[in-house]
Amino acid sequence: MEILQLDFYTQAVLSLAALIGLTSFLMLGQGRLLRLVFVFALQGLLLTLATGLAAYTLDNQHLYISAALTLALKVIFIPWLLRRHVLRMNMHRDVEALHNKTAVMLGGASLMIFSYYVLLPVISNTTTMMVNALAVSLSVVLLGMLLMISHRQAIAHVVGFMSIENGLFFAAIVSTRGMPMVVELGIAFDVLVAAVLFGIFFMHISKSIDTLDVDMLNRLNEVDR
Amino acid sequence: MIPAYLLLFVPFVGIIYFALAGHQPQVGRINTWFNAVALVMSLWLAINVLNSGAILSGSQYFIVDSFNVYLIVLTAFVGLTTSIFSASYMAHEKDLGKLTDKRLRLYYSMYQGFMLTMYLVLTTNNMGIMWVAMEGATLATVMLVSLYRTPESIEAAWKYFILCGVGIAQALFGTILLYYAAIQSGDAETALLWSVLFENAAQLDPEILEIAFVFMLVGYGTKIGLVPLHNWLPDAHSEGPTPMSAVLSGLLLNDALYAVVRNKMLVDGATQSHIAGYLMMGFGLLSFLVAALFLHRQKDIKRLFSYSSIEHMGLMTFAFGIGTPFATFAALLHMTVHSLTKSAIFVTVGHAAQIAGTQSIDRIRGLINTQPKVGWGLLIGTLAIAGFPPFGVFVSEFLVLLATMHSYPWLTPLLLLGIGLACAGLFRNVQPMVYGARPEGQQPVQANLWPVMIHLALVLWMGLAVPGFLANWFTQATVLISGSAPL
Amino acid sequence: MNWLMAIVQTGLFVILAPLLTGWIKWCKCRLQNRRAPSLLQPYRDLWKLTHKQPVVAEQASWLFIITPYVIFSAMILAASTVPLIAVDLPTSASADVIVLVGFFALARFFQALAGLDIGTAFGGMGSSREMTISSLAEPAMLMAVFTLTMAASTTNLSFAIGFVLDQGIVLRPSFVFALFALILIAIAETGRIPVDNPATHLELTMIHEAMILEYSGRHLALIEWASEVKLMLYGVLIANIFFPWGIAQQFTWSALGDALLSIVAKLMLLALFLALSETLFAKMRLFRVQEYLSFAYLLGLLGLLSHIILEVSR
Amino acid sequence: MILALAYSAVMLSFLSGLLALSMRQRKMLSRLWQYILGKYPNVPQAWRQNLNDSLTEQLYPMRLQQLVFLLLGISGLLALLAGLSVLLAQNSITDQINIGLPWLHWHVRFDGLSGLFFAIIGIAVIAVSLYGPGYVKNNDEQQHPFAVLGLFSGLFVAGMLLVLLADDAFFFMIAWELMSVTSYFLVAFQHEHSANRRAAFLYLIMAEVGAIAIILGFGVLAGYSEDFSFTFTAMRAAQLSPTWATIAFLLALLGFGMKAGLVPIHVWLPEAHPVAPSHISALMSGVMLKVAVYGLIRFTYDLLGDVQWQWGLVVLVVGAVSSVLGVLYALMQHNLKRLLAYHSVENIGIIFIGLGLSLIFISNGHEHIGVVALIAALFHTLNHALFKSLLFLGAGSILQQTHETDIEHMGGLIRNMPKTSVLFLIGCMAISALPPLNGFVSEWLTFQAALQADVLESGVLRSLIPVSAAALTLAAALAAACFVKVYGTIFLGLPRSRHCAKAQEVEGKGMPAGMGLLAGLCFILGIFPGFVIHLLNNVSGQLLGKTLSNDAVAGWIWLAPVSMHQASYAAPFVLLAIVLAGGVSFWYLRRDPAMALRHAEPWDCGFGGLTPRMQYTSTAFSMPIRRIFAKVWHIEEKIDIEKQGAMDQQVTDIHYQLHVDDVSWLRIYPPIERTVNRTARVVGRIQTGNIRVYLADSFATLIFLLWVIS
Repeated sequence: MEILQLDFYTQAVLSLAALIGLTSFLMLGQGRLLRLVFVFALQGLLLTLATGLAAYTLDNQHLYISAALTLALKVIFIPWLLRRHVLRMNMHRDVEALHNKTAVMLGGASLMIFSYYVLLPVISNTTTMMVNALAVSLSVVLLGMLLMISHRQAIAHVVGFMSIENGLFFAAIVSTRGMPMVVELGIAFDVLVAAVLFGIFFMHISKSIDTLDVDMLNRLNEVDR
Repeated sequence: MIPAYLLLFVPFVGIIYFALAGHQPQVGRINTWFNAVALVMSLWLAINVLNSGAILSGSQYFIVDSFNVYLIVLTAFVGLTTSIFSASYMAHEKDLGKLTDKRLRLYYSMYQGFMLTMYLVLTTNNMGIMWVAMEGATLATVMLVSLYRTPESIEAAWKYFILCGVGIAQALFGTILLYYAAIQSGDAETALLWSVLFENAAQLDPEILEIAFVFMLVGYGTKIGLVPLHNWLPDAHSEGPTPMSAVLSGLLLNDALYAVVRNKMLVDGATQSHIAGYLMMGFGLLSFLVAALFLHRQKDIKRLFSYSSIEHMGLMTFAFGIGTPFATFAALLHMTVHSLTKSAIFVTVGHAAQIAGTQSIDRIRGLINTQPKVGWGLLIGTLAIAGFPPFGVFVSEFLVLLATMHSYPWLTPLLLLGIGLACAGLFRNVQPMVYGARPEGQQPVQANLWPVMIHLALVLWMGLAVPGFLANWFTQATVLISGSAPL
Repeated sequence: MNWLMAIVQTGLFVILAPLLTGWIKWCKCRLQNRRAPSLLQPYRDLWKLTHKQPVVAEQASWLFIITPYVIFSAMILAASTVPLIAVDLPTSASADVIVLVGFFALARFFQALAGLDIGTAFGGMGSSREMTISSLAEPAMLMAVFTLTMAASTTNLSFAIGFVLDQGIVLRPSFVFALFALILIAIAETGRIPVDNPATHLELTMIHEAMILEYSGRHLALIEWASEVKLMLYGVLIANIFFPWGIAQQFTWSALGDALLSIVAKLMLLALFLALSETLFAKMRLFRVQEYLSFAYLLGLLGLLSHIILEVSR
Repeated sequence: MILALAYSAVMLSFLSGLLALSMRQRKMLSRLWQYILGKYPNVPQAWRQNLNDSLTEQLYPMRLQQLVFLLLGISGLLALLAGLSVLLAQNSITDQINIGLPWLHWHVRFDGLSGLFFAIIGIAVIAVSLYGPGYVKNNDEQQHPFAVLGLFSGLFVAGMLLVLLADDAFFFMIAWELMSVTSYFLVAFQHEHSANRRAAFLYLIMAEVGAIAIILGFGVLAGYSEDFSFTFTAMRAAQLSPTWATIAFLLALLGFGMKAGLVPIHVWLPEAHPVAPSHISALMSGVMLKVAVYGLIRFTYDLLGDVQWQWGLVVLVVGAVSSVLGVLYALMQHNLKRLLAYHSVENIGIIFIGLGLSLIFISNGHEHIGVVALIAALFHTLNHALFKSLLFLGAGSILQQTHETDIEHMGGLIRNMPKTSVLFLIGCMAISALPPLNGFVSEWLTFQAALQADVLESGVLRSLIPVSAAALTLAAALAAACFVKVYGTIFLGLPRSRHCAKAQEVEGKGMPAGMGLLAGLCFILGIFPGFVIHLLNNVSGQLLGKTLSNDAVAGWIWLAPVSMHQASYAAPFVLLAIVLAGGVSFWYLRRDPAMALRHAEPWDCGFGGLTPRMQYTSTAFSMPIRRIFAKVWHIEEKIDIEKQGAMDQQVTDIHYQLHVDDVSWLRIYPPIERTVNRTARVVGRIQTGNIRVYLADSFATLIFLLWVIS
């Protein structure tokens, strides 16, 4: 069926999905850490909105809770944490030079197509339009990995990691109206702990190699030098 | 079902207790006691299951069947013996001034945390919770890997964290797809319960499950350490404190494999094809061969044995992938003997490293002359892990070989190659360490080798005669996994 | 009767052996325009040696002492198994041609050991060369024997000779090859020119003599005698296997007499050939011997193949 | 009853091993003993006294060692009895031990073939345990703990016996590997030398690979047996397609051949055997290789059943090559134990020639000749066990007395070590196949079998078999040359080193007794082969269902494998004649007292007195052969002459260096090692240490798998 026949809310969710995908792309091309964190927070916000809308549409109680969790964690806490670290290690000025940005971007685009192609069997035999957003969420996941691969800053890696979480979360919402409550809570807890641990690690890493450039972390390898 | 809850409760208490009091002198022994209690609980649970078949908790959140109950006992057992070892080991490390009270607290409480997550992974019936627990295991151990705060250890921990985190995220996506497939036909609340999924696996949409399984395999496979997702494993094993390496090798890998197999059962149920099996076989064989090659160029004793872990996990994955009752039985047996043997080896390795004051293979020499028990322990353990009879590893490898010969004869040369390479790779490094004259100024250390002896004795027992009750477990588990009993 | 016969002809063997040597020496001298010693000279030598007091080196061990006896008895044993004038002897049943080779090996083994016993350079040199040559000669010999035994389908000499007799005169290419192979080997094994020179004591060339350099008196006598018997053994082998006609198949005086005459004639003829070749050819270098022996082996092999390919119809 | 004997033999060897462990527990034991005394005061005085002083500090180790070897000896005796009785009883006893896999208990089967090898092991073990105490007496307990040595010796023997008892693949492999692993520890026993460690490593790896090959061989059989069972019974019943049968056979040949030491997979053998303690080398070289032969016979004749002539051809050729190359390599050695080890390669080659012949004849339907060849092979197996153990024990005595294994430093021992020299001489004569000793008989039988080649249809076989037999002759002759060299250099001539000059005869009765037993057997089996042939006939009767023709085994004097008319050998006559002729001439010539020997200086070419440096060395002895067969080795010969004086005419100094290597080693093994290392380095590149690469890896994997799926 066509997007015209859908109710307003679903349309809104779908367009949010598109926006979320866009934010992933923005992050992918972003060399400045502060902006990266900002875009990440933006993605979190969009995710919250999407969750809220979905909750409202399907009037599903516990989606509200998870929306609140998302807001707390992904929009406020983690960005704040990251921002704090960026400022403390005053990396807010330096720009990471990304090699062949365009290629990465094109790769990202093709990833989106690829994820649609992968999920085709899922999407084709379902009636609820919302599931189409599954493709976007998968592409968000993959883009997150791509982000980690293409960026050298540990903080960028964390952002990528978290955006992968976003993607998964979004997938859960659009496909299955969120996971069971226990699981949601568990995931949220894990994300929280992870965020804290990341904070600790930033300190350790910068203490040991006084930079957050992960390319410097290559003592342990199997290559003859 | 009570023992199961207690089993989860004990380490939970442990976390809190050690977080507060983890720095007292007797803490090592207390840790041992916690694990001992857990072992008792697990045995109790096992007896229940043996008497009255699989147990499903009232809330359906926990399931204990013949497949996971023996893994639970194994986990508890290895946890106990390793804690015995870690008591003397950590005391020695503290005397060397490598650790502060704060870190000791962290260590012991996270030890319990890790055990908790392990038990949770094994007992839970909810695939989502299983994922949560698996991620929790990463979080619990990642701080332990960097316990010494050396640059290497931090690097290792970071890689461990990122790679496993990203990997496990894939597994979550797989779980979501699984859930999605499930709620197409069924109630949203119970849809993630493994028991429910397994019952009506036939109704699940095969195509979705295939995709889901790919994500699961990549996700949990990262934790198993399948090549090329294994990169974190040797680093994490080699840089953390040795007891941690022992439990990582002995338990974490097993439980990740356990998760994969659980999912494989669902996928096989849904798609009447063997696709999951083929994927696992491919991964397994690749890991097996590549790890065997890596063994040949190791300079760090703990890295050496972590690669051997990869190799053996590869073999198990391969065997589970074959999927015939025969192979499955072999894989289950191999899980057991490998974790016993490998943890025993890591114990001796820890002492060896303390004797020589380094982990570098080139500087560990003449162990048999310095401290015969450690030297012989390492040598015999290596023999066992290299698959020489009369140790249990031989039995399982024998069965795997024959099962392969039976189902995929053209793959046996590869196995032959791999086993030969692995044996050579291990011994070319181990022999110089145990044999030869005693280096200047190398002194014996205070070592408690009971865990090693017990483990090796058990492995020997399984090599000579797989004990009846264990055989029953394996057979039941085999029936559960592959549908029919071996012969 | 048979046993008596066997013993008698073994005796004949041992008695006649020096005579053969004397005859060869005689022919050689004649061929080289020298005055020949009497045919009985070898007997005189043996007699003289047995009545001299033997001198042995101080460091000589018991092995050095017993060696001559071992060699001598091994040769007598060998002689007892080879039909000289009559076939189907009980003794020849007790050991076939392979055992015969075994006896030679036994004698050679002790000979070489004795050569090493004193610790002089020559002894070692001799033993080393002897063992080398023999180890090359034996396979060749076996090839020749194989050819024969495959045709006769027995390794028992009496039966083999009987087989040849029964067949009458058959022109077998395999036998021709085998004959030449055996002749070459006989020359090598008995230490004649061109492989070894029994007359020389020149350090660099001697083989057999080098091993027995330390022997004297009765020991030397036994060894010399043994080697003479060996020479005769080979002669008789060649003569009786390939040209058995005249050998006695039943024990009547006339038959035996004819046999005796015929074998003497054959041996004289062979000896003449040997003397001729020794006069014509020069001794070859030690490392040419291998080519010589491998040629013998080749002949044996050709004989075998021609037997398999040409003579058997399947 | 018989089985009980066999079991108790195994048990006793286990016990002796465990008992050895108590080497360090003297205090504990004496405390225990005091406790017992306290408990039961009425222990007889004699015991009390005896045990008390055997528990004292200085006596204890010796007593314990004697006890351990006593147990080992008894187990050997029991093994011998069990073997002989089952051979005579001509039946096969089966049994089950309730351990092993849940659905597969250990199956035990004790039949003629196992019985024969039981007997072989028994004899060797008895000899070794007579020899052992004297040999290990002076070991340094700290450097070379007897606890380890005794433990693994016991387990080693037990392992070998168990292999013979096994009647299912699983039990077989367990026992097999027990044998390999324990012998590995024994090889690594003197691990302070890096050479020994290297040897042990090589041995272990090759043992492992061989074992896996064997497992796969069993796997093929099991795959065709009904319901995929590993019992030998099921495997006998299995009907294989010719191709798979051949594959199974080749796998078995590889596996067992690696243990038996066939060229070119023999390289571990000359490395490993010499470095073990001598009495263990005797067991390894004399007996363990035989277990491999047993394995192949069991696998091929018994389990596979209907054989194909191509297999026979392969075995024949491999055997011929091994025998010739083995002896050629041996000739170039001057380390006594290495040399003996290479001779094991040669003799295994001879055994395999016999097996190959029997396979060919049987597959061509001439069972009665196949039986001859099989019996020849089995007989040679027995003989080799005897004289090779004898020689290794002799080498042990020499080593103990002179602290030398390099024969270039020996000489003249015949005067210092009379007993040893006689026994060693018998060993040398036996191994160089001289009548009337046992080695000759088995080789003679092999020849007899080969001589029957003209019954075969295929001309190729008919021409190949004699050639291989000629190779056998060459091997035998070269072996004779080699042992002239060995005996001459070690025992004859002048001592080449101080150690040798003042070496003593081994003290104590044990060591000579052990060697004497073997030497005596070599002699008796040489004179009266009939009895053994009779036993072996039973074996082949059980294995092939065919036996020798009657007149072959009729008399104890005559030995006529095919028929009196074709070939016959009467060892007693030969002995009698030798004794008569020798004795008569001896008596006749020495009757005159005036003819007594006169001792004098040997002739020394006019130089002042003979020195040891004048005599031929072993290298010099084997020089002509080295020249002739130069292709076989990798020879590095270096002569540098230092000259001085006007126009550099005065030679002051000549250095000669010779290094001879085994070609098959250089051609095969270092390349393998290089390849492995190179591949490992290439593979190592995937682990760069950069986390982003790792992420890319898992990313790529994911994408790839997703692509595969959809």
